[in-house]
Amino acid sequence: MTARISIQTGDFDVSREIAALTGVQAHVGAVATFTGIVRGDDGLIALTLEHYPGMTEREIARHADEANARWKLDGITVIHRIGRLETGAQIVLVAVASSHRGDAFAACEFLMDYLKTRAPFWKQEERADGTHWVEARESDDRAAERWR
Amino acid sequence: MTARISIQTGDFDVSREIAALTGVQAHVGAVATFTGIVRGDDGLIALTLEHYPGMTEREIARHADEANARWKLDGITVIHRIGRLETGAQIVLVAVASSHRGDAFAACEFLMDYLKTRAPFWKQEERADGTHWVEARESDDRAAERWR
Amino acid sequence: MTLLYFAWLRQKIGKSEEQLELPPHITTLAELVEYLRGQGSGYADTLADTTRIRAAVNQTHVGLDTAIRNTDEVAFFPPVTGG
Amino acid sequence: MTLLYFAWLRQKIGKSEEQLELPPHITTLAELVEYLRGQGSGYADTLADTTRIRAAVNQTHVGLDTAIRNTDEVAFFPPVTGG
Repeated sequence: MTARISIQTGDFDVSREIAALTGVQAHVGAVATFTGIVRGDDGLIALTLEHYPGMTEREIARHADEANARWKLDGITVIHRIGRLETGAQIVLVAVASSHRGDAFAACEFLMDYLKTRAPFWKQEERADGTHWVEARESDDRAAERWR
Repeated sequence: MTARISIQTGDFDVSREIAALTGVQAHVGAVATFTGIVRGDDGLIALTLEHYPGMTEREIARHADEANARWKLDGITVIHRIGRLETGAQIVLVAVASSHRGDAFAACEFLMDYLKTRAPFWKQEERADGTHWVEARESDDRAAERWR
Repeated sequence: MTLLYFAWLRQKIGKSEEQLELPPHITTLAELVEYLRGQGSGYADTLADTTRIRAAVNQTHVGLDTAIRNTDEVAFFPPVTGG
Repeated sequence: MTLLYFAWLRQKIGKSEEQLELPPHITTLAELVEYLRGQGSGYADTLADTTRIRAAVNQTHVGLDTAIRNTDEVAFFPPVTGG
Protein backbone atom coordinates (compact mmCIF):
# COMPACT_ATOMS: atom_id res chain seq x y z
CA MET A 1 0.00 0.00 0.00
CA THR A 2 1.31 3.41 -0.94
CA ALA A 3 0.12 6.67 0.56
CA ARG A 4 0.57 10.00 -1.17
CA ILE A 5 0.15 12.99 1.10
CA SER A 6 0.31 16.52 -0.16
CA ILE A 7 -0.27 19.81 1.64
CA GLN A 8 -0.44 22.40 -1.09
CA THR A 9 -1.81 25.81 -2.04
CA GLY A 10 -2.86 24.72 -5.54
CA ASP A 11 -6.04 22.97 -6.60
CA PHE A 12 -6.33 19.26 -7.38
CA ASP A 13 -8.03 17.17 -10.03
CA VAL A 14 -10.02 14.24 -8.63
CA SER A 15 -10.08 12.31 -11.92
CA ARG A 16 -6.31 12.48 -12.19
CA GLU A 17 -5.89 11.29 -8.60
CA ILE A 18 -8.23 8.36 -9.18
CA ALA A 19 -6.34 7.42 -12.34
CA ALA A 20 -3.03 7.56 -10.43
CA LEU A 21 -4.42 5.20 -7.79
CA THR A 22 -5.91 2.70 -10.20
CA GLY A 23 -3.28 2.77 -12.91
CA VAL A 24 -0.73 0.87 -10.86
CA GLN A 25 -2.34 -2.42 -9.90
CA ALA A 26 -4.63 -4.69 -11.86
CA HIS A 27 -6.67 -5.73 -8.83
CA VAL A 28 -7.93 -2.29 -7.80
CA GLY A 29 -11.68 -2.47 -8.17
CA ALA A 30 -12.92 0.41 -6.06
CA VAL A 31 -11.96 3.99 -5.38
CA ALA A 32 -13.90 5.91 -2.78
CA THR A 33 -13.23 9.62 -2.63
CA PHE A 34 -14.29 12.53 -0.51
CA THR A 35 -13.96 16.07 -1.75
CA GLY A 36 -14.51 18.89 0.71
CA ILE A 37 -15.72 22.23 -0.62
CA VAL A 38 -15.59 25.60 1.16
CA ARG A 39 -19.23 26.22 2.05
CA GLY A 40 -20.65 29.67 1.40
CA ASP A 41 -24.08 29.44 2.98
CA ASP A 42 -23.36 31.53 6.07
CA GLY A 43 -22.02 34.78 4.66
CA LEU A 44 -18.56 33.27 4.41
CA ILE A 45 -16.29 34.87 1.82
CA ALA A 46 -13.17 32.77 2.24
CA LEU A 47 -11.18 30.52 4.57
CA THR A 48 -7.48 30.89 5.19
CA LEU A 49 -5.81 27.68 6.35
CA GLU A 50 -2.59 27.40 8.26
CA HIS A 51 -0.81 24.14 9.10
CA TYR A 52 2.25 22.91 10.93
CA PRO A 53 4.66 21.98 8.13
CA GLY A 54 6.22 18.61 8.77
CA MET A 55 3.99 17.64 11.66
CA THR A 56 0.83 17.78 9.55
CA GLU A 57 2.26 15.48 6.89
CA ARG A 58 3.65 13.11 9.52
CA GLU A 59 0.38 12.86 11.42
CA ILE A 60 -1.64 12.27 8.26
CA ALA A 61 0.85 9.56 7.21
CA ARG A 62 0.46 7.92 10.61
CA HIS A 63 -3.31 7.82 10.18
CA ALA A 64 -2.96 6.48 6.64
CA ASP A 65 -0.85 3.67 8.11
CA GLU A 66 -3.52 3.02 10.70
CA ALA A 67 -6.21 2.88 7.98
CA ASN A 68 -4.05 0.43 6.07
CA ALA A 69 -3.72 -1.77 9.14
CA ARG A 70 -7.48 -1.75 9.74
CA TRP A 71 -8.68 -2.34 6.21
CA LYS A 72 -7.49 -4.09 3.07
CA LEU A 73 -6.30 -1.19 0.91
CA ASP A 74 -4.31 -0.71 -2.27
CA GLY A 75 -3.58 2.99 -2.08
CA ILE A 76 -4.37 6.24 -0.30
CA THR A 77 -4.14 9.80 -1.54
CA VAL A 78 -4.66 12.75 0.80
CA ILE A 79 -4.46 16.27 -0.56
CA HIS A 80 -5.14 19.24 1.69
CA ARG A 81 -4.99 22.79 0.48
CA ILE A 82 -3.73 25.65 2.62
CA GLY A 83 -3.74 29.43 2.21
CA ARG A 84 -6.75 31.51 1.22
CA LEU A 85 -9.63 29.56 -0.32
CA GLU A 86 -12.81 31.25 -1.50
CA THR A 87 -16.23 29.66 -1.11
CA GLY A 88 -16.85 26.95 -3.67
CA ALA A 89 -13.17 26.02 -3.79
CA GLN A 90 -12.05 22.45 -3.25
CA ILE A 91 -10.24 22.22 0.07
CA VAL A 92 -9.54 18.55 0.75
CA LEU A 93 -9.45 15.24 -1.07
CA VAL A 94 -9.19 11.77 0.36
CA ALA A 95 -9.12 8.96 -2.17
CA VAL A 96 -8.82 5.31 -1.16
CA ALA A 97 -8.33 2.40 -3.54
CA SER A 98 -9.18 -1.15 -2.60
CA SER A 99 -10.45 -4.33 -4.16
CA HIS A 100 -13.37 -4.16 -1.68
CA ARG A 101 -15.79 -1.27 -1.75
CA GLY A 102 -16.65 -1.52 1.95
CA ASP A 103 -12.99 -1.17 2.91
CA ALA A 104 -12.53 1.78 0.56
CA PHE A 105 -15.55 3.60 2.05
CA ALA A 106 -14.60 2.89 5.68
CA ALA A 107 -10.99 4.01 5.29
CA CYS A 108 -12.02 7.14 3.41
CA GLU A 109 -14.51 8.13 6.10
CA PHE A 110 -11.99 7.32 8.88
CA LEU A 111 -9.37 9.58 7.31
CA MET A 112 -11.87 12.39 6.72
CA ASP A 113 -13.04 12.25 10.32
CA TYR A 114 -9.42 12.50 11.41
CA LEU A 115 -8.63 15.38 9.05
CA LYS A 116 -11.68 17.38 10.08
CA THR A 117 -10.90 17.12 13.80
CA ARG A 118 -7.37 16.28 14.86
CA ALA A 119 -5.10 17.20 11.96
CA PRO A 120 -2.88 20.21 12.70
CA PHE A 121 -4.78 22.81 10.69
CA TRP A 122 -6.15 26.16 11.83
CA LYS A 123 -8.80 28.05 9.94
CA GLN A 124 -9.55 31.72 9.75
CA GLU A 125 -12.95 32.78 8.44
CA GLU A 126 -13.33 35.88 6.31
CA ARG A 127 -16.72 37.63 6.34
CA ALA A 128 -18.01 41.07 5.45
CA ASP A 129 -17.41 42.20 9.04
CA GLY A 130 -13.84 40.92 9.25
CA THR A 131 -11.90 37.76 10.01
CA HIS A 132 -11.82 35.44 12.99
CA TRP A 133 -10.19 32.15 13.93
CA VAL A 134 -12.48 29.12 13.97
CA GLU A 135 -12.84 27.30 17.29
CA ALA A 136 -12.64 23.50 17.52
CA ARG A 137 -16.05 21.88 17.15
CA GLU A 138 -17.47 19.17 19.36
CA SER A 139 -19.65 17.40 16.77
CA ASP A 140 -16.61 16.69 14.63
CA ASP A 141 -14.81 15.27 17.65
CA ARG A 142 -17.68 12.88 18.17
CA ALA A 143 -17.41 11.70 14.57
CA ALA A 144 -13.73 10.93 15.08
CA GLU A 145 -14.43 9.18 18.41
CA ARG A 146 -16.29 6.43 16.55
CA TRP A 147 -13.00 4.99 15.33
CA ARG A 148 -11.33 4.62 18.73
CA MET B 1 -32.37 17.40 -4.47
CA THR B 2 -31.67 16.53 -8.07
CA ALA B 3 -30.60 13.12 -9.30
CA ARG B 4 -28.84 12.61 -12.60
CA ILE B 5 -28.87 9.03 -13.83
CA SER B 6 -27.11 7.95 -16.97
CA ILE B 7 -26.64 4.51 -18.48
CA GLN B 8 -24.09 4.98 -21.21
CA THR B 9 -21.41 3.25 -23.24
CA GLY B 10 -18.95 6.13 -22.98
CA ASP B 11 -16.53 6.92 -20.17
CA PHE B 12 -17.07 9.59 -17.50
CA ASP B 13 -14.93 12.23 -15.82
CA VAL B 14 -15.24 12.25 -12.05
CA SER B 15 -13.90 15.80 -11.65
CA ARG B 16 -16.50 17.12 -14.05
CA GLU B 17 -19.29 15.27 -12.24
CA ILE B 18 -18.17 16.67 -8.88
CA ALA B 19 -18.05 20.18 -10.32
CA ALA B 20 -21.56 19.76 -11.72
CA LEU B 21 -22.85 18.71 -8.29
CA THR B 22 -21.15 21.51 -6.36
CA GLY B 23 -21.53 24.32 -8.85
CA VAL B 24 -25.22 24.75 -8.23
CA GLN B 25 -25.67 25.40 -4.52
CA ALA B 26 -23.55 27.44 -2.12
CA HIS B 27 -24.13 25.12 0.82
CA VAL B 28 -22.66 21.96 -0.68
CA GLY B 29 -19.70 21.10 1.50
CA ALA B 30 -19.06 17.47 0.77
CA VAL B 31 -19.02 15.17 -2.21
CA ALA B 32 -18.46 11.47 -1.68
CA THR B 33 -17.83 9.41 -4.77
CA PHE B 34 -17.33 5.80 -5.62
CA THR B 35 -15.70 4.76 -8.86
CA GLY B 36 -15.81 1.10 -9.82
CA ILE B 37 -13.05 -0.25 -12.03
CA VAL B 38 -13.07 -3.49 -14.01
CA ARG B 39 -10.67 -5.71 -12.07
CA GLY B 40 -8.13 -7.71 -14.02
CA ASP B 41 -6.58 -9.85 -11.31
CA ASP B 42 -8.19 -13.13 -12.29
CA GLY B 43 -7.30 -13.54 -15.93
CA LEU B 44 -10.25 -11.37 -16.93
CA ILE B 45 -9.91 -9.62 -20.28
CA ALA B 46 -13.18 -7.70 -20.41
CA LEU B 47 -16.73 -7.49 -19.13
CA THR B 48 -19.74 -6.95 -21.32
CA LEU B 49 -22.69 -5.40 -19.54
CA GLU B 50 -26.29 -5.61 -20.59
CA HIS B 51 -29.16 -3.75 -18.94
CA TYR B 52 -32.92 -3.41 -19.20
CA PRO B 53 -33.38 0.02 -20.83
CA GLY B 54 -36.02 2.00 -19.03
CA MET B 55 -36.37 -0.31 -16.06
CA THR B 56 -32.75 0.16 -15.00
CA GLU B 57 -32.99 3.95 -14.99
CA ARG B 58 -36.34 3.82 -13.21
CA GLU B 59 -35.11 1.50 -10.48
CA ILE B 60 -31.96 3.54 -9.91
CA ALA B 61 -34.07 6.70 -9.70
CA ARG B 62 -36.29 5.03 -7.12
CA HIS B 63 -33.26 4.17 -4.99
CA ALA B 64 -31.91 7.71 -5.36
CA ASP B 65 -35.24 8.95 -4.03
CA GLU B 66 -34.98 6.53 -1.13
CA ALA B 67 -31.45 7.77 -0.34
CA ASN B 68 -32.72 11.33 -0.42
CA ALA B 69 -35.49 10.42 2.03
CA ARG B 70 -33.04 8.76 4.42
CA TRP B 71 -30.26 11.35 4.39
CA LYS B 72 -29.90 15.10 3.95
CA LEU B 73 -28.59 15.38 0.40
CA ASP B 74 -28.04 18.10 -2.17
CA GLY B 75 -27.50 16.03 -5.28
CA ILE B 76 -26.88 12.55 -6.65
CA THR B 77 -25.18 11.45 -9.84
CA VAL B 78 -25.20 7.83 -10.95
CA ILE B 79 -23.41 6.84 -14.14
CA HIS B 80 -23.25 3.23 -15.20
CA ARG B 81 -21.50 2.09 -18.31
CA ILE B 82 -22.74 -0.76 -20.48
CA GLY B 83 -21.26 -2.66 -23.41
CA ARG B 84 -17.78 -4.13 -23.53
CA LEU B 85 -15.36 -2.78 -20.91
CA GLU B 86 -11.75 -3.93 -20.71
CA THR B 87 -9.95 -4.40 -17.41
CA GLY B 88 -8.87 -1.11 -15.87
CA ALA B 89 -11.86 0.72 -17.37
CA GLN B 90 -14.18 2.77 -15.18
CA ILE B 91 -17.53 1.02 -14.98
CA VAL B 92 -19.65 2.88 -12.44
CA LEU B 93 -19.73 6.22 -10.65
CA VAL B 94 -21.89 7.25 -7.74
CA ALA B 95 -21.38 10.81 -6.51
CA VAL B 96 -23.38 12.28 -3.65
CA ALA B 97 -23.31 15.92 -2.54
CA SER B 98 -24.36 17.02 0.91
CA SER B 99 -23.55 19.61 3.49
CA HIS B 100 -22.76 16.73 5.88
CA ARG B 101 -19.98 14.31 5.11
CA GLY B 102 -21.58 11.43 7.04
CA ASP B 103 -24.75 11.70 4.94
CA ALA B 104 -22.76 11.86 1.71
CA PHE B 105 -20.79 8.72 2.61
CA ALA B 106 -23.83 6.74 3.78
CA ALA B 107 -25.94 7.55 0.72
CA CYS B 108 -23.05 6.79 -1.64
CA GLU B 109 -22.45 3.39 -0.03
CA PHE B 110 -26.19 2.62 0.02
CA LEU B 111 -26.50 3.32 -3.71
CA MET B 112 -23.38 1.31 -4.54
CA ASP B 113 -24.65 -1.68 -2.55
CA TYR B 114 -27.90 -1.44 -4.50
CA LEU B 115 -26.18 -1.12 -7.88
CA LYS B 116 -23.86 -4.06 -7.24
CA THR B 117 -26.68 -6.41 -6.28
CA ARG B 118 -30.20 -5.56 -7.36
CA ALA B 119 -29.91 -3.23 -10.34
CA PRO B 120 -31.01 -4.81 -13.62
CA PHE B 121 -27.59 -5.45 -15.13
CA TRP B 122 -26.14 -8.68 -16.43
CA LYS B 123 -22.44 -9.25 -16.91
CA GLN B 124 -20.57 -11.49 -19.25
CA GLU B 125 -16.92 -12.24 -18.50
CA GLU B 126 -14.40 -12.60 -21.28
CA ARG B 127 -11.31 -14.73 -20.61
CA ALA B 128 -8.70 -16.48 -22.70
CA ASP B 129 -10.87 -19.64 -22.72
CA GLY B 130 -14.07 -17.89 -23.78
CA THR B 131 -16.99 -15.98 -22.30
CA HIS B 132 -19.55 -16.83 -19.65
CA TRP B 133 -22.37 -15.09 -17.83
CA VAL B 134 -21.70 -14.08 -14.23
CA GLU B 135 -23.95 -15.61 -11.57
CA ALA B 136 -25.47 -13.52 -8.77
CA ARG B 137 -23.23 -13.39 -5.68
CA GLU B 138 -24.35 -13.90 -2.12
CA SER B 139 -21.79 -11.65 -0.39
CA ASP B 140 -23.04 -8.68 -2.36
CA ASP B 141 -26.60 -9.50 -1.36
CA ARG B 142 -25.58 -9.43 2.27
CA ALA B 143 -24.06 -5.96 1.80
CA ALA B 144 -27.35 -4.72 0.39
CA GLU B 145 -29.33 -6.38 3.20
CA ARG B 146 -27.79 -4.00 5.74
CA TRP B 147 -29.99 -1.18 4.48
CA ARG B 148 -33.32 -2.93 4.91
CA MET C 1 -47.80 -8.10 -25.63
CA THR C 2 -44.15 -7.16 -25.83
CA LEU C 3 -41.77 -9.91 -24.70
CA LEU C 4 -38.18 -9.07 -23.77
CA TYR C 5 -35.29 -11.46 -23.07
CA PHE C 6 -31.97 -10.58 -21.47
CA ALA C 7 -28.52 -12.11 -21.01
CA TRP C 8 -28.30 -15.87 -21.63
CA LEU C 9 -32.07 -16.14 -22.11
CA ARG C 10 -31.76 -13.71 -25.02
CA GLN C 11 -28.88 -15.73 -26.43
CA LYS C 12 -30.60 -19.12 -26.08
CA ILE C 13 -33.95 -17.95 -27.45
CA GLY C 14 -32.10 -16.08 -30.17
CA LYS C 15 -33.93 -12.76 -29.94
CA SER C 16 -34.11 -9.84 -27.56
CA GLU C 17 -37.70 -8.81 -28.22
CA GLU C 18 -40.86 -10.07 -29.85
CA GLN C 19 -44.54 -9.20 -30.12
CA LEU C 20 -47.11 -11.78 -29.01
CA GLU C 21 -50.87 -11.77 -29.31
CA LEU C 22 -51.65 -13.23 -25.88
CA PRO C 23 -54.07 -16.16 -26.17
CA PRO C 24 -57.17 -15.29 -24.07
CA HIS C 25 -56.89 -18.35 -21.81
CA ILE C 26 -53.46 -17.26 -20.55
CA THR C 27 -53.87 -15.04 -17.48
CA THR C 28 -50.66 -15.47 -15.44
CA LEU C 29 -46.90 -15.43 -16.04
CA ALA C 30 -46.70 -19.13 -15.15
CA GLU C 31 -49.21 -19.91 -17.87
CA LEU C 32 -47.27 -17.73 -20.32
CA VAL C 33 -44.05 -19.64 -19.54
CA GLU C 34 -45.89 -22.91 -20.13
CA TYR C 35 -47.26 -21.58 -23.42
CA LEU C 36 -43.83 -20.37 -24.60
CA ARG C 37 -42.28 -23.76 -23.82
CA GLY C 38 -44.55 -25.11 -26.53
CA GLN C 39 -43.18 -22.68 -29.13
CA GLY C 40 -40.08 -24.72 -30.05
CA SER C 41 -37.01 -26.27 -28.44
CA GLY C 42 -35.25 -22.90 -28.00
CA TYR C 43 -38.03 -21.76 -25.68
CA ALA C 44 -38.44 -25.16 -24.05
CA ASP C 45 -34.74 -25.41 -23.16
CA THR C 46 -34.40 -21.81 -22.03
CA LEU C 47 -37.49 -21.78 -19.85
CA ALA C 48 -37.11 -25.34 -18.52
CA ASP C 49 -35.82 -24.37 -15.06
CA THR C 50 -37.85 -21.47 -13.68
CA THR C 51 -35.68 -21.28 -10.52
CA ARG C 52 -33.01 -19.74 -12.78
CA ILE C 53 -35.38 -17.19 -14.28
CA ARG C 54 -36.73 -13.88 -13.02
CA ALA C 55 -39.47 -11.80 -14.59
CA ALA C 56 -40.74 -8.25 -14.74
CA VAL C 57 -44.13 -7.00 -15.85
CA ASN C 58 -44.15 -3.40 -17.04
CA GLN C 59 -40.62 -2.97 -15.65
CA THR C 60 -41.46 -4.17 -12.14
CA HIS C 61 -40.00 -7.36 -10.67
CA VAL C 62 -42.80 -9.89 -10.07
CA GLY C 63 -43.39 -13.54 -9.23
CA LEU C 64 -44.68 -16.14 -11.68
CA ASP C 65 -48.17 -16.06 -10.18
CA THR C 66 -48.62 -12.49 -11.44
CA ALA C 67 -51.63 -11.75 -13.63
CA ILE C 68 -50.86 -10.43 -17.12
CA ARG C 69 -52.73 -8.71 -19.94
CA ASN C 70 -52.11 -8.40 -23.66
CA THR C 71 -50.96 -4.77 -23.28
CA ASP C 72 -48.18 -5.62 -20.82
CA GLU C 73 -44.43 -5.50 -21.36
CA VAL C 74 -43.12 -8.80 -20.01
CA ALA C 75 -39.40 -9.45 -19.54
CA PHE C 76 -37.57 -12.68 -18.69
CA PHE C 77 -33.97 -12.64 -17.44
CA PRO C 78 -31.52 -14.39 -15.11
CA PRO C 79 -31.13 -13.14 -11.53
CA VAL C 80 -29.49 -9.71 -11.87
CA THR C 81 -25.76 -9.61 -11.17
CA GLY C 82 -25.59 -5.88 -10.60
CA GLY C 83 -23.10 -3.54 -12.17
CA MET D 1 15.59 25.56 20.92
CA THR D 2 13.26 26.33 18.04
CA LEU D 3 9.95 27.87 19.09
CA LEU D 4 6.99 27.87 16.68
CA TYR D 5 3.68 29.70 17.01
CA PHE D 6 0.55 29.09 14.96
CA ALA D 7 -2.78 30.78 14.26
CA TRP D 8 -3.80 33.52 16.73
CA LEU D 9 -0.80 32.80 18.95
CA ARG D 10 1.44 33.65 16.00
CA GLN D 11 -0.52 36.84 15.38
CA LYS D 12 -0.53 37.97 19.02
CA ILE D 13 3.14 37.20 19.63
CA GLY D 14 3.96 38.73 16.26
CA LYS D 15 6.26 36.03 14.95
CA SER D 16 5.94 32.49 13.66
CA GLU D 17 9.33 31.19 14.75
CA GLU D 18 12.25 32.09 16.99
CA GLN D 19 15.42 30.58 18.36
CA LEU D 20 15.86 30.44 22.13
CA GLU D 21 18.84 29.42 24.23
CA LEU D 22 16.94 27.48 26.89
CA PRO D 23 17.99 28.61 30.39
CA PRO D 24 19.36 25.54 32.20
CA HIS D 25 16.84 25.74 35.08
CA ILE D 26 13.89 25.27 32.70
CA THR D 27 13.12 21.58 32.28
CA THR D 28 9.39 21.33 31.44
CA LEU D 29 6.97 22.97 29.03
CA ALA D 30 5.10 24.55 31.96
CA GLU D 31 8.32 26.22 33.11
CA LEU D 32 8.99 27.38 29.55
CA VAL D 33 5.53 28.99 29.35
CA GLU D 34 6.17 30.74 32.66
CA TYR D 35 9.55 31.96 31.39
CA LEU D 36 8.08 33.25 28.11
CA ARG D 37 5.40 35.18 29.99
CA GLY D 38 8.22 37.24 31.44
CA GLN D 39 9.50 38.22 27.97
CA GLY D 40 7.04 41.06 27.37
CA SER D 41 3.32 41.78 27.27
CA GLY D 42 2.85 40.07 23.88
CA TYR D 43 3.91 36.75 25.38
CA ALA D 44 2.18 37.39 28.71
CA ASP D 45 -1.18 38.11 27.04
CA THR D 46 -0.93 35.27 24.53
CA LEU D 47 0.11 32.62 27.02
CA ALA D 48 -2.10 33.84 29.90
CA ASP D 49 -4.77 31.11 29.55
CA THR D 50 -3.13 27.73 29.04
CA THR D 51 -6.52 25.99 28.68
CA ARG D 52 -6.70 27.64 25.23
CA ILE D 53 -3.23 26.48 24.23
CA ARG D 54 -1.88 23.19 22.95
CA ALA D 55 1.74 22.23 22.48
CA ALA D 56 3.92 19.84 20.52
CA VAL D 57 7.51 18.83 21.19
CA ASN D 58 9.36 17.60 18.13
CA GLN D 59 6.06 17.49 16.24
CA THR D 60 4.25 15.30 18.77
CA HIS D 61 1.28 16.54 20.80
CA VAL D 62 2.20 16.64 24.49
CA GLY D 63 0.98 17.96 27.82
CA LEU D 64 2.52 20.89 29.70
CA ASP D 65 4.29 18.58 32.17
CA THR D 66 6.52 17.28 29.35
CA ALA D 67 10.28 17.49 29.82
CA ILE D 68 12.14 19.58 27.24
CA ARG D 69 15.74 20.07 26.12
CA ASN D 70 17.54 22.85 24.31
CA THR D 71 17.64 20.82 21.06
CA ASP D 72 13.86 20.39 20.89
CA GLU D 73 11.42 21.96 18.44
CA VAL D 74 8.58 23.30 20.57
CA ALA D 75 5.32 24.55 19.06
CA PHE D 76 2.43 26.40 20.68
CA PHE D 77 -0.95 26.65 19.00
CA PRO D 78 -4.71 26.74 19.63
CA PRO D 79 -6.68 23.49 19.66
CA VAL D 80 -6.61 22.26 16.05
CA THR D 81 -9.76 22.91 14.03
CA GLY D 82 -9.03 20.36 11.33
CA GLY D 83 -9.23 20.99 7.63
